[in-house]
Amino acid sequence: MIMRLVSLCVAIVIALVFPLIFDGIGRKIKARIQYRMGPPIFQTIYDVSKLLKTPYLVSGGLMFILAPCIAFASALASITMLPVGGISPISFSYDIFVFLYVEAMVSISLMLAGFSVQNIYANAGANRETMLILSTEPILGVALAMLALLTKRLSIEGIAYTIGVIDYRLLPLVLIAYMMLVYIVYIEGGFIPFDLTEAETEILGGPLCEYSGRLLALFKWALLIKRFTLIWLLASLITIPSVAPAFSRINTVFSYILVLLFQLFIALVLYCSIVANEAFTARYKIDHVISLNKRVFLVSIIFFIVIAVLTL
Amino acid sequence: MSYVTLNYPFEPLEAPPEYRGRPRIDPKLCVGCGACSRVCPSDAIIVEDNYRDGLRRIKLDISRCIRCACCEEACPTGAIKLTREFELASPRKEDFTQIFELRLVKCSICGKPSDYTVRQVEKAKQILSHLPKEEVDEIIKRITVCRECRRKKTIRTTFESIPILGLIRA
Amino acid sequence: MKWTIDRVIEIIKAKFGKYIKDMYRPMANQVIIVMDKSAAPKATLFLLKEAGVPEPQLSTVVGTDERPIRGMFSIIYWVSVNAEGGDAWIGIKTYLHEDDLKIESITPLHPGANWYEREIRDLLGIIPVNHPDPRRLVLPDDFPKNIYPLRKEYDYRSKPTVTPRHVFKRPAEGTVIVPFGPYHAACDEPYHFRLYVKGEEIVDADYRGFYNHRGIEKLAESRLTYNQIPFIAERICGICGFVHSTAYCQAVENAMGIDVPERARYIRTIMLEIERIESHLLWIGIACHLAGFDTGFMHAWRIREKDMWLAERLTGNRKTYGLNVIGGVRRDILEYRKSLALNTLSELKREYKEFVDMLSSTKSFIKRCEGVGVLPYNKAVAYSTTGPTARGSGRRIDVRKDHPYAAYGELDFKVPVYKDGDVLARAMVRIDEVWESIWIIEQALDKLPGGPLRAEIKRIEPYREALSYDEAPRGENVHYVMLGRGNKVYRWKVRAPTYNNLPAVPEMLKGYTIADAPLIIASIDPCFSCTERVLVIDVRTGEKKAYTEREFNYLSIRKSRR
Amino acid sequence: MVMKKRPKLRSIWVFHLNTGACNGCDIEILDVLTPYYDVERFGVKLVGTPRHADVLLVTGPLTRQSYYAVKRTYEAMPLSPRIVVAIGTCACSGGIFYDSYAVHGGIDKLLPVHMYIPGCPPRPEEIIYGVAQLVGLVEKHVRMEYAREDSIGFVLPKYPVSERIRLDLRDLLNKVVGYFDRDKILEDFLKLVEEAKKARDERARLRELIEEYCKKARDPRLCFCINLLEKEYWRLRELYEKKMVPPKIIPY
Repeated sequence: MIMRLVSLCVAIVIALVFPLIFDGIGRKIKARIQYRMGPPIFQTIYDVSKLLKTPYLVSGGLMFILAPCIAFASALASITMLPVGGISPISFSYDIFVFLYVEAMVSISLMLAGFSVQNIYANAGANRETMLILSTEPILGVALAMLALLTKRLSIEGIAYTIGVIDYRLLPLVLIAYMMLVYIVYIEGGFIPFDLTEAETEILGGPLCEYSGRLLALFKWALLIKRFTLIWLLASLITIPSVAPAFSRINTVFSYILVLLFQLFIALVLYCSIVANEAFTARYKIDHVISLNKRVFLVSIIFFIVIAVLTL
Repeated sequence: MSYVTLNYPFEPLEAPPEYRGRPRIDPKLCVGCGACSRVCPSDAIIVEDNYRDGLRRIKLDISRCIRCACCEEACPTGAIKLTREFELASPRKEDFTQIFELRLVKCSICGKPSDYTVRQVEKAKQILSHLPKEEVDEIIKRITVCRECRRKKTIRTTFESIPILGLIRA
Repeated sequence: MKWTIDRVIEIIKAKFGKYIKDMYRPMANQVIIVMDKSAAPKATLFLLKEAGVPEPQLSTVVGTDERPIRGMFSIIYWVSVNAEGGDAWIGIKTYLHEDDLKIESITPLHPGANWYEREIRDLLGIIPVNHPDPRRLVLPDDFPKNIYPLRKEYDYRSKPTVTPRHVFKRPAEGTVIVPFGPYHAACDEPYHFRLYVKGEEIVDADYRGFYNHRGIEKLAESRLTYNQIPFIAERICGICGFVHSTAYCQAVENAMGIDVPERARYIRTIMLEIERIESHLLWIGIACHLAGFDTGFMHAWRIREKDMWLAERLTGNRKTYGLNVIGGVRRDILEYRKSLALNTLSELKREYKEFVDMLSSTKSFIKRCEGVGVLPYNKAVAYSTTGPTARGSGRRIDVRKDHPYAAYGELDFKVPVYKDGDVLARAMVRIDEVWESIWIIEQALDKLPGGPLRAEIKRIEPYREALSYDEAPRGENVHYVMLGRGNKVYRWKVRAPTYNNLPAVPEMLKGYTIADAPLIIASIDPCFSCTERVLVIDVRTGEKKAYTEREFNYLSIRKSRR
Repeated sequence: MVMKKRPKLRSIWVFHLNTGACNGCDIEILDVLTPYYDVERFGVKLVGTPRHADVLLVTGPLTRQSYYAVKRTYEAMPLSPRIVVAIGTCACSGGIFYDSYAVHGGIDKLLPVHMYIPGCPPRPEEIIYGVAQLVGLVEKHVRMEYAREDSIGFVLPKYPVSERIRLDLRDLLNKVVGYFDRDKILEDFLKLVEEAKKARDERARLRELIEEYCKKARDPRLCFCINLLEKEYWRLRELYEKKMVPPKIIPY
């Protein structure tokens, strides 16, 4: 129980600090790919802290102010369901559904924000966001469902631990599920070529273009946390099955720290590789993305059925 | 990974020798002929005579200068040059002005300030140095005349030139 | 057989002989034919449509207030004959009396004339009869009726004002209006497109621009002297400024009958090409940026920087070279600068090659450009588009080849042409042209002749007129000059390439999505500060119909990250 | 020399506003983002809307029409810090367009300006310098200069040839190599003349001096000019020794 509380605090701290640092690192990497010196690693922290200091202008209804808060809250909530150092702060059976829901909440609030203002670009951005989540969330759902089926667990922590001891004949299917997850992480994380919602050069920041000061800071922060969460999910699904059982034999605290470090490391690696890839691609158009998603979704459904047949 | 970014402003950086930077008037050389102000396309150099205190004031406004180097081309003494300075940013607009005041030469008749500066006259002498002394002096005497006296002079000469008018005067 | 100017004249004489009042030749390859008011538009259309001359182009239409001289207004339709060695500029001139300022519009049959006629109507009050578009083009909406700034009696400092109003096209049923600008990504200048959108698809578009107007033509007539105008001409546009100053100087030299020293012509050529490289690399960078491919942007501009430094060493500044003066150039290329230039070019070539490979290997970028914003050949001709926009649609025209100026006659280079007419084609044209430019500079530096830089200016006899032209990075750039008294020009008409290309943009936009719009608009490499020298426009009221005041205020002030 | 200090602002989001500029300055602003200059190291970032911006980078002479748009942009910014930077001669004072009917002439006619960066267009370094000054990394160099004749001595440089001849030669060079290189070349030539004056046969001495100068220079252009100067110099000498005013000469 105490461990859970501890890891809750740890999770919150990580969720607040690391997304910003990761973003800074990402910017640095991009800069170097472009032969630039690039901003300091903590640049994003400076940006957010500055935005938090500056006053904001309200150009929408109540939703306009609520949306960023909701986004921020749900982003924070979503990370607490993931294993931090091998222990999810909040874990109960079926929490996988809650996770999905909370995860989607961020995008939804972004949508709401877009529609809450009377601004053609914000609305366009919101439209795109809607199309995106409608086409991607199902895939995420299916991917997690696959894992759930394979492991017969409905809590993320459970899934993570059981994959470690899964029947080796099912491993290929597990890998496929992972690939789905990677794809989702890439899209939902809003990395180029999928950053259509805030495409600066087309719709000038989309839903965010009306925001300023604190609210903007909250929103940006929330989006970064969401990114981080998704990557963290992937990281923990890789780390825990591989190392957690090994360490847990030694001693809880020690293993906790080690696993945490591993997770961070894996997350960082994933993040960097995604960013590096990002630097070499142009933005897709919404119709490209949708058609791509359709195909992926069909594939994932097929595999889902296969798994269902095999496991039940 | 390596990068090409220059470390300016943390390291000083020189503009190339060909660069057309901020223009500057060298007060030692300037004779105040105002050729620069006549060629300047953006009227960045303004020359105004103040007959009361017999001063000519040359005002160079860098914040309006478009760095075309017309002034440098026109200047007979090489007083105004486009330097290589480019670090000009400033929060105050007054910083961009350079003002230089020259004395106007006294009228050879009435002693009021005329339309030429002392230095201009000296320069003229230098240019005419290949002519004999008395010619030069004559020329100088003719040019250093204030507007009023010149007007009078012209009228008188016209009168004298036309015999009938001369008769009328007599 | 070759299309000599005499042959063209013969054709016109054969058909319109009885209307021709007078004919004179300002230059060997230019003729001005004075005709009856009734015949002039017909003759112009005849040249453009029926005469069968190769790639005829309505280069510019110049309206002048010649009342102080002849007591009449005048219009000149300049038609150029391009390609296949046809090098001729035919100016069909007609005089209009003050109390009957009406002339038959040629726009219904030749859409390319749309803007010219509207501009003349706005600035001089010459009304094109049954012109399809009665709206103002150039004048601001808060500018009173019946005041025409280019008439001689108008003082260049006065600012009359009335309450503004502007009418946009009626949106079709079920469409949303997406105002594009005044500040938006596609160009870092204020301009305004209205996209009529269904979902994300664009069904129609309307343009309202002329934001950057600084009154340059009027200033040139009123405040500046012959040798000061090159500097304001340079500031018509900060990207292709040297093109403008060169065109202006050439125009005056033509009118004065000065022949420019060889060395000066070569130096001009070199600088023109350096500028072209700079401009094209800039464009490629922007295109990458608009497609969300920032790495491409950064690398393109990194390479461009070398070119800028070279320009700085040769002329003293990275932009606005301040090199041109009537009768020649102001700075020489000494030996050490020459070798410097050659070294830079070799570096440039290496890096540019790497870059192009990188770009062509980026599938997602190619995907964005391919098959987008298609402008078919016939449309390209109808709108008299020029430069890469035209060459991207398969028109084989390039002023450097068709009407050699500066030193281009003595140099060897190819004119890349692509047939697809989409954004990718235009991009390819520009990418290839950079190679050609490098090659041209190398040649020019190699055979740089000796001799002086400047010709003596003889006595200027007033009211001689002449046309001059050069190939800007964006296309054919035409300047018309009529000399005046007192060290001032009487009339100086600038026609920047974008002026021809822009009206074609709505054509390109139809049927594509908002996401494509910036890329398509940018694909003609619009240069609004070139186009919009004439007057300022206020589009507030046009917007008010669609949005609340606050909403509109906000919309009209956006600008992309760049 | 500028020393490294703690910047006042660590994150500066700028909104770029063109008020009818010619593009020169705008392109240079973009240029500042590119690898060689990369202002992102100071935390500078160009943003899409004034809502996000702390700093307004204004270019252009503020044309009549953009007046309203600029006002609105300024109002759309968050209430603090609302810094305005005027970039380029046009934005600072209207530049060459200053008194046109379509132009207000300078952004300070409308907004309070916190930093002027003149230049047409300013070099990227110049812009960086301005930004760095804004952030408090470097000091101001430029200051108002006032001088009076009395306080400053007058120098009328002496030359080995008579001033009239020198000016004519200078004028000639202006047409041959342009204003930039003329003074240096003329200086060299005058040195040679001075040298030659010492010798008994001046012409011959000057001739050989010039030949060795050309050998040293190894630049056909310089030789061309120097030889031209020599010809012209002797011609003028004769003219003025005969004390006649020279007719307008078109050499070569």
